[in-house]
Amino acid sequence: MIVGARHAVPLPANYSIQPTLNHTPMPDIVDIAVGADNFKTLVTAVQAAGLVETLKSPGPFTVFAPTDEAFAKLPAGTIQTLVQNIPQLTRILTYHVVAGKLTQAELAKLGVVTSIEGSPIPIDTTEGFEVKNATVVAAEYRSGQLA
Amino acid sequence: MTQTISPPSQTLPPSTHEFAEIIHRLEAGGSMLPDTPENLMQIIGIYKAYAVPMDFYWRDLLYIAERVFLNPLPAFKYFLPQEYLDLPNHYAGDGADLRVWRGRATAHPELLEFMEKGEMNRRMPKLLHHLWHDRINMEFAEECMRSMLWHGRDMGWGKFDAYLDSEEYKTNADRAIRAYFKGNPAMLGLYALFPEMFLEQVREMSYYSNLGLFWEVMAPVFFEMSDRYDEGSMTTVPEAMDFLVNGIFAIAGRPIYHHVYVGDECYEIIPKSKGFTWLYEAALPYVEAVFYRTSPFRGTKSYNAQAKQVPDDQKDFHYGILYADVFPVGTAGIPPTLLMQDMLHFLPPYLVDYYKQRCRGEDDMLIQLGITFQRSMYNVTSAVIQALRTALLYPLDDPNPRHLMANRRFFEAQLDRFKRPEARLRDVQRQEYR
Amino acid sequence: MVAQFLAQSFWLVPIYPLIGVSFSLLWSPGMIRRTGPRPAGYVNLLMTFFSLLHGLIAFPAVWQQPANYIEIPWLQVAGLDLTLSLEISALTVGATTLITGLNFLAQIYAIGYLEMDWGWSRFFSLLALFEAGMCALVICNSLFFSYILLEILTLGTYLLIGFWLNQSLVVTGARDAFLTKRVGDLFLLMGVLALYPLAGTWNFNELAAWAATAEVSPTVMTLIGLALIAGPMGKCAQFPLHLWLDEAMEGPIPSTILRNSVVVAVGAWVLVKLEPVLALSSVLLNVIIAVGAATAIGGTLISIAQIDVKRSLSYLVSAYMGLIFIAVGTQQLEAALLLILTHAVSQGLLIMGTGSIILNNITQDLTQLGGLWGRRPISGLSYLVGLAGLIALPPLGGFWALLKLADGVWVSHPWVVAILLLVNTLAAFSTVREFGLIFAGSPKQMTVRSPENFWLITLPMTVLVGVNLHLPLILQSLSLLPSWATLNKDMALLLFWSSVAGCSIGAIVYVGQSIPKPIQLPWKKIQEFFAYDLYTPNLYRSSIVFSIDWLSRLTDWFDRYIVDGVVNLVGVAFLVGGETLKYGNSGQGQFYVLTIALGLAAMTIWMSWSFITHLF
Amino acid sequence: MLSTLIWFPIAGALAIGFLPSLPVQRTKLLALVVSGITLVWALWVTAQFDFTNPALQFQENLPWLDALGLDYQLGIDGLSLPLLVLGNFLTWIAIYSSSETTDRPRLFYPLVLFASGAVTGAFLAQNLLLFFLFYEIELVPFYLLISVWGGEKRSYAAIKFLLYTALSGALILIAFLGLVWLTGATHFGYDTLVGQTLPMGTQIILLGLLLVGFGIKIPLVPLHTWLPDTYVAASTPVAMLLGGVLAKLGTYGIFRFGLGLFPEAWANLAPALATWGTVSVLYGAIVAIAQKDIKRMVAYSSIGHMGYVLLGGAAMTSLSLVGSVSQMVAHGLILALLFHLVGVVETKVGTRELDVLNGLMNPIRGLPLISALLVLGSMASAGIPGLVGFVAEFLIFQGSYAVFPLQTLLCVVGTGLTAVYFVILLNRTCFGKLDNAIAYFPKVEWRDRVPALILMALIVFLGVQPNWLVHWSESTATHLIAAISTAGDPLVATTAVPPQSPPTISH
Repeated sequence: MIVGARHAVPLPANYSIQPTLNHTPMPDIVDIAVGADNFKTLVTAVQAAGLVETLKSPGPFTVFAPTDEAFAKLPAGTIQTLVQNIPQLTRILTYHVVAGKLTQAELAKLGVVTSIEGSPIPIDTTEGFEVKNATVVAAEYRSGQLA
Repeated sequence: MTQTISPPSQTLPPSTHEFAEIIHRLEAGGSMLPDTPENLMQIIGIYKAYAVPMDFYWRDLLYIAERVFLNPLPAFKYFLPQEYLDLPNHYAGDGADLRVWRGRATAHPELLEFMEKGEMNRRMPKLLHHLWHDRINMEFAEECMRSMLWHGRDMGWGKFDAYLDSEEYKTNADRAIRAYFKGNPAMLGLYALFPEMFLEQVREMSYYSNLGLFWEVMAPVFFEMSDRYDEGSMTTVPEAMDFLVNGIFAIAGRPIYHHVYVGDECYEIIPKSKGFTWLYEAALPYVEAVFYRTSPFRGTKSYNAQAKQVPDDQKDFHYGILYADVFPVGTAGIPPTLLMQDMLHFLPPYLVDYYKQRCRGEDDMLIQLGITFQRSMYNVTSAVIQALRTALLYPLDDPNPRHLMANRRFFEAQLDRFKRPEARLRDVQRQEYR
Repeated sequence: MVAQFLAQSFWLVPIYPLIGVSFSLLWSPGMIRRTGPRPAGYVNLLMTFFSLLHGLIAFPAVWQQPANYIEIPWLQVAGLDLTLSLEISALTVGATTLITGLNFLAQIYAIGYLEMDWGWSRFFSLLALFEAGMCALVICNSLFFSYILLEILTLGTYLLIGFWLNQSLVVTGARDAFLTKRVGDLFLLMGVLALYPLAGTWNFNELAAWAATAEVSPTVMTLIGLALIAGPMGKCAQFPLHLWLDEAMEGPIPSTILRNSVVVAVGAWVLVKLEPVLALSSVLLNVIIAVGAATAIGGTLISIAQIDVKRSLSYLVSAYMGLIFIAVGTQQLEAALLLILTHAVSQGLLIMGTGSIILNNITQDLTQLGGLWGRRPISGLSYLVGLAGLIALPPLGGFWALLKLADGVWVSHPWVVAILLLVNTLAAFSTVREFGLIFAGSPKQMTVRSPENFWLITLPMTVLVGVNLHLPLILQSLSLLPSWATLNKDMALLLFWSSVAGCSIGAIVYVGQSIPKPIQLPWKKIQEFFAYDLYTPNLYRSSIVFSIDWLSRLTDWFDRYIVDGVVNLVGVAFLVGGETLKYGNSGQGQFYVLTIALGLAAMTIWMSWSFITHLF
Repeated sequence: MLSTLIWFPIAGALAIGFLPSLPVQRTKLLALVVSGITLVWALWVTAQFDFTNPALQFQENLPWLDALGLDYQLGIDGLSLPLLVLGNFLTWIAIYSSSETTDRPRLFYPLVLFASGAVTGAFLAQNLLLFFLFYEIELVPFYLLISVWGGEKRSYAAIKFLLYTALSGALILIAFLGLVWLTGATHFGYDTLVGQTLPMGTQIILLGLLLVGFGIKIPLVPLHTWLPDTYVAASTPVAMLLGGVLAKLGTYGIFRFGLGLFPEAWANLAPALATWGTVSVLYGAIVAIAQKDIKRMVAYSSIGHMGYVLLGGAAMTSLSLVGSVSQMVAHGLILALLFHLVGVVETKVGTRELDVLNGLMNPIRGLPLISALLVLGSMASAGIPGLVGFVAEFLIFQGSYAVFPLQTLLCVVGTGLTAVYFVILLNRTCFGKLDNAIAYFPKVEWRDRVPALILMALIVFLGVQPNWLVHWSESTATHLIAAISTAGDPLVATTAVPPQSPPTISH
């Protein structure tokens, strides 16, 4: 599951104060993302980090996926710098991934989930649907076989 | 001078914070420093004057961390070899990873000229320039490094400091130490006796590397700002701040590592694969340790344990440039004098003219530029605060009032740190503070 | 040949540092601005090196030679002949070498320690001033000129403690040091004035000769002697003039190295020189012993109660100076000189070791330090060697000095030996306590990261470690150690066991971790009594400071309202209307002047009239 | 030769006053030249002076009013020469240090020159009445200098000054007239009156009149209350002249006419005089401690320091007398330096309040050189060796101890108290942290520094090499004492310290 989000900042996860990401839960992730129009940057990043295999492995996963629009808001060079620090890129990307298939309702009930990177991700649904401080903008994309 | 800025959105009532005006300015996308042409001219000029010695600092810090390493008598550690002067900056020049500055990647020409001729404007052997104290005060850079090292554990940023205590780190360091002292039974014997002493030295070296990698980024950022100001494409203080915010984001992910070279062999004490990043492992600790905390200048506070002038907890240390009193600069016991002196050599002409017409002109330029530096660092801190806000909270133009309120809480919490009487935030609001 | 020449030109030794000072002036505010002040430090270091070299080369030429005197006339007026007499002997040359050597190391240390400081020119000039003053004092053979030099050093103390002048406690510390020492100096001046009519000379060697045969009323001699010892008491921070040394700890560590090792000892040096005169009154000798004993015991006890690294050591300085007072009081001059030497080198090392810790752990609070042994072994070992050299722990220097003293007084003043043993035990305990609090235990917040400092700090430290370790050999080669046959073995054992006792109790309490810290004695009052320096600051504030303040205010009030008031009243009554004087009306004032001027003019014309007519 | 010293500055004063108006700087320059030439002339006189000859030299004698016994008699000896040179030197320094923006320069500078000429006249006069004339005339310019160019409360201060010194003059005149009348002399010439043989009671009364008269001028406690007000109200150059030169007229008079004309009465009164001096020393120092205004503090320090001079005179040994003359010079230099520095601090910082001043040692925003000189100047005043104050005080102490041990030791205590208030002054003004709110003082110009540097150089030089200070008066002092002691007064010691004579405190 992939959740599209409005803005993206490639900041790591291990801080009390933390970067934002935006997301959309969804199933077979890589394929769906490749298929969708607005995750091109994400896909490039995942490929650069060598995470394709991980995400293709038996899941299920929920991914809070930043949209291209979100990436585009980042200052020029951000991605370029990140691609030069693969371990960090990996950490950031895996921060956006939660094990298990979680729907919006389930997420709302949980309040906080743990990313496969290891850090907690707070979920807030008091107004709209916010994962960390990012607003979820897109519907859920589900993968047929994993959903 | 400062026009009252109303909150950007009518949805929020005005702040009741002591620094409400500044908070409203931040909410409108401004800086803690008022947006005046005079402020802009001053801070850009000082960024440039700061960047030149910084170009030396980062090179030398890396040189010490990578090459000088554990030399017990490093008498010549400030004598940069050509190799490090030519070391291409990763963020300038044609081969840059990300070209922040359009200038060259090797050492800045003004720096090279200064190293060659000095203030005395005479070509002399390096050693004489050094002995005549006609040189960059590298001691200042080391002091910043020590401040990061000493506050490291307590600050809670990142995992860098914790990594220094891991077994993995110790193993890496051990390999490097043994390689470095190969064929030196005396030092190896000492190492066998007091391994912890050597390890602690290596930890310090890791911080050398950390700060060097941090400043490697900042120098081109400042150079670029100066160039843009000169060509007229940077016209307000918020623009200058935004440039810094963007820079912070762009470079945030740059790896922080520590490599040591013994001969041609490279020993990775902190490998890049640990994934330590510039923003969290270098920039934020640097801001906290140097801008906010450091330690009280020995010339201004008593260290007498019974006098209790030095706080018991490291978190209560507030002696950084945002709090420091610049007026005693030039007196005994005031470490920032070293930096001020370094910047004095590289002031752009417009700033020299500006100072000449004020206060005691050339006579007290050291203090005048120190206060300008303080202003400029309030702008940098504003950039950090805005960057954190972007990262952790919501856009300034977010339509949701709850989000805006969260932003305000954040700004208020940040500005609470400047409620201390010694904070200079109030002063930098006034142009007459110089 | 060269040695001979250098011995004859030994008066140059105090001149070198003064040359350094004059160079340093180039870096005064407003002079050299575009480049930094560090050359001032290098120049002074070089000059000290010359002094040191001069002394080292000249030493063989004076060794086992009779003292050589150089007379330099200074002022001859109305029957008073003030000639500066210098004594060049093995003792004085050796003492200057100690001073220049320690200053040399302290300056290297300072280059490291003060690398972030901008006040180099002032700092190194003042160190040089001290070096010059102390060297001059050591070779000076005249009480009068010794007084002059002590006064100049008092001024130097004021300026050196006031080095970090932005800091409020520095400022009060400098003030108190200056005034305390000045009080001592002025009493000394009274003694100097009073001694001359009796002895007819101020030269130490002549004074000694005079004292050998003099017949003076013991009462007079006691009074004069009391005045004479007040100067050394101030310099040596003896009770009750000890407070300034505590406050002087506000100054930077490199100056503390010099101060705690040799500067305080100049008082003791003058005392040793004066001993023949002082010995004319047995009461006086007992006073000296009493002052020394009180300071030695009180100082060590206060030291144990301090939580500040530097202050704990500074009270030990007072205590050891107290031992030297005891030595002079019991006329054990050789022991006194030996004690000055061993104390200087070991105390210097203790300060260097702790200074190195303070520099990068920021805090000076013993309760905030701990767990540094593994990471700071160089500082730790330096401290241990300094500790061993200070107390009576064979085979290092302190042992031999204390042994000599104990041996010497055993017959005449057996109870002094008891004091010695007590002080030695307490000093051992205090130093081990400080060691334990700094180096043992587990790291605290401020000691989490603590790398050993760089070479400019560790190098002088290790050199001084070497000096301390070799001191017995040096003493041996100068035949200053007793042979095995003449060794008082019982006394040696007593001293040894007292050190062991102090060290082991200290180690059990402070190095071992079984007793929780901080230690609270059941008698809190007593603990605080020592922790706050016997409440001496309060005592001073409520007595001397209070009374002078009160007296000056009262006199000022008296001056304003009584003296001036009466005068104004008289003026009102006799001369002018009260309004004039009170509010001052310039119109009326000018009227008076005009009157005077006209009157004078008229008088002049009248008087000159006949003269003028006479002319024509 | 000597007349030039009096009349050249007065002529210069007239010239400046009546010449067409010039800009202030030019007027100042002109005054500097006039005073400079006078100073050079005085130095030339010094060069010609025979230091081994105790008698009056370069005497000038013009008959004037025989009927009154007033002749124009001038002469100079080891007592007046140092004061003469000091006076001319300080006049030059005072003019140099005057503000470039002085109001009414065509009146100010002539008055200073006129005052200088008159004071010189008083130092040179060898006729009692002539002395009195100069002594009175000098009042007029000083009065005007205080009342026109002074600070706040200047008219009050000027009138107080005027009344006090007029009274002083009156008492002196009475004493002089009484002396001539009682001895039956017909002439006021100093040489004719020396060696009078009046009854002791009469002598003591006359001497008493002189002591009170000159005591006002010096001033001695309790005749001093005009001084703090006057010194504080006077502008810096005038204060330098008042303290540096005019006060010396009092001590000079007391020695020349008190000790010189009434040696026996003086010897009888000596213990009281020594005690009086001691009281002045302690009183001045103690009151100074309580002051909150640095100029007032320096003014009180002056009272204290003049007490030493009286002690030295009372002891009547040649050493103490040499010490007293040296102290007059030393004190003149030190006080002028201190007033100058305080003046610079006041103009730059805008206050003299101890509670406001702080941290002037700040090397960039403060007044570092001025502060450094203030430290040295204060220390010189507190009698730290190596500076001129110590030499003078030590000679007085050494010369007086054998005669008045108790008073001498109390005076030593006085130097301790001096250190107390000067340390208070230094700690509050120079040390500490500069207050950021006020730390925008104007630059210190070389014009402000040069006078202080010259004075400091002299203070250090004479402190290190005091031979240049003490030998001026040595032979005159020795001769004076010898002349008295041959009169057979047992109280008087001839040598500095008789090594074997039992000191008074034994047994």
